[in-house]
Amino acid sequence: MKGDKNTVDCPVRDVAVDIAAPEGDEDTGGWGGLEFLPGHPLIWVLILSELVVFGAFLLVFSAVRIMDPAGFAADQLHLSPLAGGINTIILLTSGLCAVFAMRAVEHGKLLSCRVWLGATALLGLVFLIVKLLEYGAKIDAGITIDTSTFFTLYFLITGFHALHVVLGLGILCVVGIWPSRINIETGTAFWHMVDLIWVLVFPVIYLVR
Amino acid sequence: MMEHKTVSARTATWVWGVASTATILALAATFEQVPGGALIARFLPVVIIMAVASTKAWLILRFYLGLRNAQGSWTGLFAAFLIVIVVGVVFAQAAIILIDQ
Amino acid sequence: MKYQSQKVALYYIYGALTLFAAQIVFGVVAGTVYVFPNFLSEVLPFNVIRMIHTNALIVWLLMGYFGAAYYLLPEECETEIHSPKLAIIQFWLFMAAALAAVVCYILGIHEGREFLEQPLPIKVAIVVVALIFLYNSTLTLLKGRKTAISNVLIVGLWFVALLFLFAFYNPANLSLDKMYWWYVIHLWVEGVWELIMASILAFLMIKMTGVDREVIEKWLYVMVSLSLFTGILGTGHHYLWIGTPGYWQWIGNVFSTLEIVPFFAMVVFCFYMVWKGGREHPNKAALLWALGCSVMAFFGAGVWGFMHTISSINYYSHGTQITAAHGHLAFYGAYVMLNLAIFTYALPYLRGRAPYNQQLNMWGFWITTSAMAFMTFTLTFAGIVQVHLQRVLGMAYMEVQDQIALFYWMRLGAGVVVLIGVTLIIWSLVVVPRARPATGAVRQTGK
Amino acid sequence: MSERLTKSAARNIFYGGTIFFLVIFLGLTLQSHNYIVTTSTNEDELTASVVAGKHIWERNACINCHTLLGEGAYFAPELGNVWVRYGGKEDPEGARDSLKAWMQSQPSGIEGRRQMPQFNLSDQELDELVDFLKWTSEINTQGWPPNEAG
Repeated sequence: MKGDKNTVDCPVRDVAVDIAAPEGDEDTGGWGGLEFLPGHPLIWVLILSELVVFGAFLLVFSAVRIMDPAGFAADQLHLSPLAGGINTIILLTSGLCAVFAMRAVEHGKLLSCRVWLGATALLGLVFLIVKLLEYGAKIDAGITIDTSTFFTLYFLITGFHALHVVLGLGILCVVGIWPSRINIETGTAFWHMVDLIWVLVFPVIYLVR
Repeated sequence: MMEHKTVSARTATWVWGVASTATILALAATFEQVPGGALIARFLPVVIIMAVASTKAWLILRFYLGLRNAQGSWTGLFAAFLIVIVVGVVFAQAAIILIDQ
Repeated sequence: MKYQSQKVALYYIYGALTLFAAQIVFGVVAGTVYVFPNFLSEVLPFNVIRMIHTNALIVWLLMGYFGAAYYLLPEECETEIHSPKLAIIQFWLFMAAALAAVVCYILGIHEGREFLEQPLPIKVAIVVVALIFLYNSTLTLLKGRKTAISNVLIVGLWFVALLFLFAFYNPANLSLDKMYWWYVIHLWVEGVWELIMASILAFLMIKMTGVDREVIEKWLYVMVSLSLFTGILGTGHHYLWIGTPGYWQWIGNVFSTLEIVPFFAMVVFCFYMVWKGGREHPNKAALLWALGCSVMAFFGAGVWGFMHTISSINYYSHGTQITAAHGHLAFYGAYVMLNLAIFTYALPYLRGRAPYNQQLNMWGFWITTSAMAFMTFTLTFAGIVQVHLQRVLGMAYMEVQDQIALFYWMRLGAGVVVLIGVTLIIWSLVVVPRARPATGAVRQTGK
Repeated sequence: MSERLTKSAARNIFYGGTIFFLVIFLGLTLQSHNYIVTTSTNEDELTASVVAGKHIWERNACINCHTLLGEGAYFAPELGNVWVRYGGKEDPEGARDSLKAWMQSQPSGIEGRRQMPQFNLSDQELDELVDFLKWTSEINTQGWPPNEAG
C-alpha cells in the first residue's frame, strides 16, 4: 500500500504535538470537540452528516404525508410491519454483538473480538436478505420507485439505509482484519449509527399511520 | 484525551432486552389501530410509537455509541436531533388529523 | 521563496491575470449588450461574447490552480519541482490553447455545449496540458514529503482531469447529454474544486496564522469530507427537469441543502485559525482575500445556492436571472477570490518585494467585492420579478425582459465598477509596489 | 491514545466515504440512463434528422443565448418548449413554418431589440433544427416549465 509510509510516521508526529501543545482545553488533538467521542473523530463527521441526511429525509417524508395522508395510508398497507419489526430486532441484536466485540478487544481477546464481529456482520447479512425479500415482493407486485411519492421515498430511504448496511459490513471486515482498539471503536460506532437510523426509519415509514 | 469505557455486558444485554421488547410493543400498538376512529385513537398510537422509537434511539446513543461518556454539549446535540424528528412526525400527524376534521 | 522552481508559478499567475482581464472586459461588453441590444450585434453576437466570458473564467481559474500548485508543492513537499522546464512548456501550451480558443470563437468555430465549446483539437490540447501537469506534480509529490495539503490538492487536480474526459462524450439523446455534462460541470465546481479550495486555504492558514499544521490538516480533512459527502449526491439538484427520474428531486433537496455546510465550515475554519494564531502576518492583503473568500463563498455558493435549490422553488426559478445571480457570486466568492488570495500571497515572495505596499490591492478587494455583491442583489431582484411575471403569470419572455431593463442598467453599472476594481487588483499584482521605507518599518519575515 | 489522532485513518475515512457516495451516485446515474432511454425520452423517434438538428444547435452555439430545458444563457427565450408555444401540438405544419420563417427573418435590426444573428441555414437544416426542438419538447421533464412562456 502506498500510504503505509505515512501511517508509520504519523503517530510519531502526533505524539510530539501532544507534548508540545498541552494548553489542551478545547483542542488537545486538534479535532475540536470531536475528540471526545469514541472512535476516530472523522467517522463522527460521517455519522453526523448521515444523521442529518436521514433526519431530513424523515422530516420530508412526514411533511409530504400531510399533503396526501390517504394515499400514504393506502400505500403503507403494502408494507410488511412484521418484516420491518424482525429486521429491527436483528439489527438490535447485531448491535449487541458489536458491543461484545468492543469489550473483547478491550480485554485484548482478539479471537473473541473477531467472532463477535463475525456475528455482527452475519446478522447484518440477514438484515439485507430480509430487505431484499421485501423489495422482491414489491417488485413482483409491480411496485417500483416511480409508483407514487410514498414508494419513491420508501425506496430511497430504506435503500439508502441498506447501502449503509453494506458499507458497514465492509467496515466491519476491514476493522476485523486490523483489530486495534481504535479501529474497532470506529467500526462499531458506524455500525451503531446504522442501527440507530433504522430504529427511527422503521416506525416513521412502517408504523405511523 | 478520554478513555472511553464500554458498557458492561450486563448493561448492554439489558439495553438490548428493553429495546427488543419495545419493538414488539410498538408493533402490537400498530395492529391495534382503528382507522378513522376517535381523535385520541388516531393521535395516541403515533405518540407512543415515536416515544418508543426515541427511547430505543436514546439507549443506542448512550450505551452503544458511548455518548454517556461525552460532554454535555454532545448529549444535547443528539437529544435535539431526536426531539426534532419526534416533534416533526407528531406535528405532521396532528396536522393531518386537524385538516381531516 | 525557498525553492527556485517555485518561480514557474509566475508564468501561470501572469497568464491567469491576462485571461482574468479578458473575462471581465467581455463581461462588461455582455452587460452592455443587455442594455444596448444593437451594440456589436453584426460583428460579435452575444453568444460569442458570453462564450468568451465564461471560458476565459474557467481557463484562468484552472491556470491559477496550476500556478498555486507549482508554488505550494515545493514548500509542502520540501523539494524542487520534478521538471520546471516541463511546467513552462505546459504553460505555453495551455496559454496557446486558450488564445486559439478565443480566436476560434470570434471566427465562429466552436462546439455548442455550454462551457465546453472548445473545438476538439483544443480539448485534446487541454488533456495533454493536464497530463503534463499530473505527471510533473505527482512525481514531485512522490519524491518529497507527503502532507495532507499536497495530497488533497493533487487528488483534486487528478479528478479535475478525469472528469473532463466526459467532455468528449456527447450522446445524441439530449437528456443523456445533459446528465453527463453535469458530471463535468457540477462535479468540478461543487465537488473537486472544493478540494482544491480547501487545500489552498489550509496552506495559506498555515503560512499566515502560524497555527500548527496538525490542527489545520485535521480541519482540512473535515472540510473536504463534508464537501464530497454532500456534493456528490448534491448533483441531484441539476437532475430535476432534464428528463431524469423524479426521485432526484428528493435526493437533490436533501443533499444540496447540506452543501452549505462545508462552506460554513470553511468560514469557521478561516476565522478560527486567524483568531487562534493571533500572529500579525505582514501580508494583510492576502489574509483579507483568504477571509473574504471563505465569507463570499459561503454567501454566493452556500446561501444563494440554497435559496433556489429546493425543487419546488427551483421549478419556478430554474434558468432565470436568479441562476445568473447565484452563478456570479458563487464563482467570484469561491474561486476568483481564492486565486487572488494565493496570488496576493505568493507574488511578493516570487518578486522579492518586501516590504510590500498593499493599499491598492486592498482597495481593489473592497471595490470589486462590493460591486459583485451589488450585482448579485440586482440580478436577484431581476430574477424575482422575472419569476413572478413569466413563471407565475405566464407573460412572454421578451416582454418580461423589457420590464426588468432597469436592473440590467444597474448590473452594467456594477460591472463597470468591477472592471475598475479588477484593474486596481491586477495593477497592484503586476507591479507589486514596495512600501516606502518610512512606512515600511515592518519587514516581511514570512517564508 | 494518540493512535486516535492518525491522519492516515482520517484519509481512509475520507476516501472510504467518498467512494461510498460515488458508488451510489454512479448506480443512480446508471438507473437514470436506463430511465431516459426507455421512459422519459422517445428513443424510437431519435431520427437522423433530430441528431442532425442537435448538431446544428451545437455548431451555432444557440445555448449561449437561449436556455434549453432551463440550462444555458438567460439572454433569449427558453426553447425546450418552443414547439408547444408555437402550437406544434395542434398544428405541426403551421408551427414548423412559423419557426422557420422566424429564423430566416433574423436579425430584425429593430433598434432597442435583442438581435438574433442570421445563421444562413438551408431549408433542410432548418427542418432538422425544428425536428430537434420538437423532439426536445416531448421529453418528460417532470412537468417543467410551469407554463408555455417557458
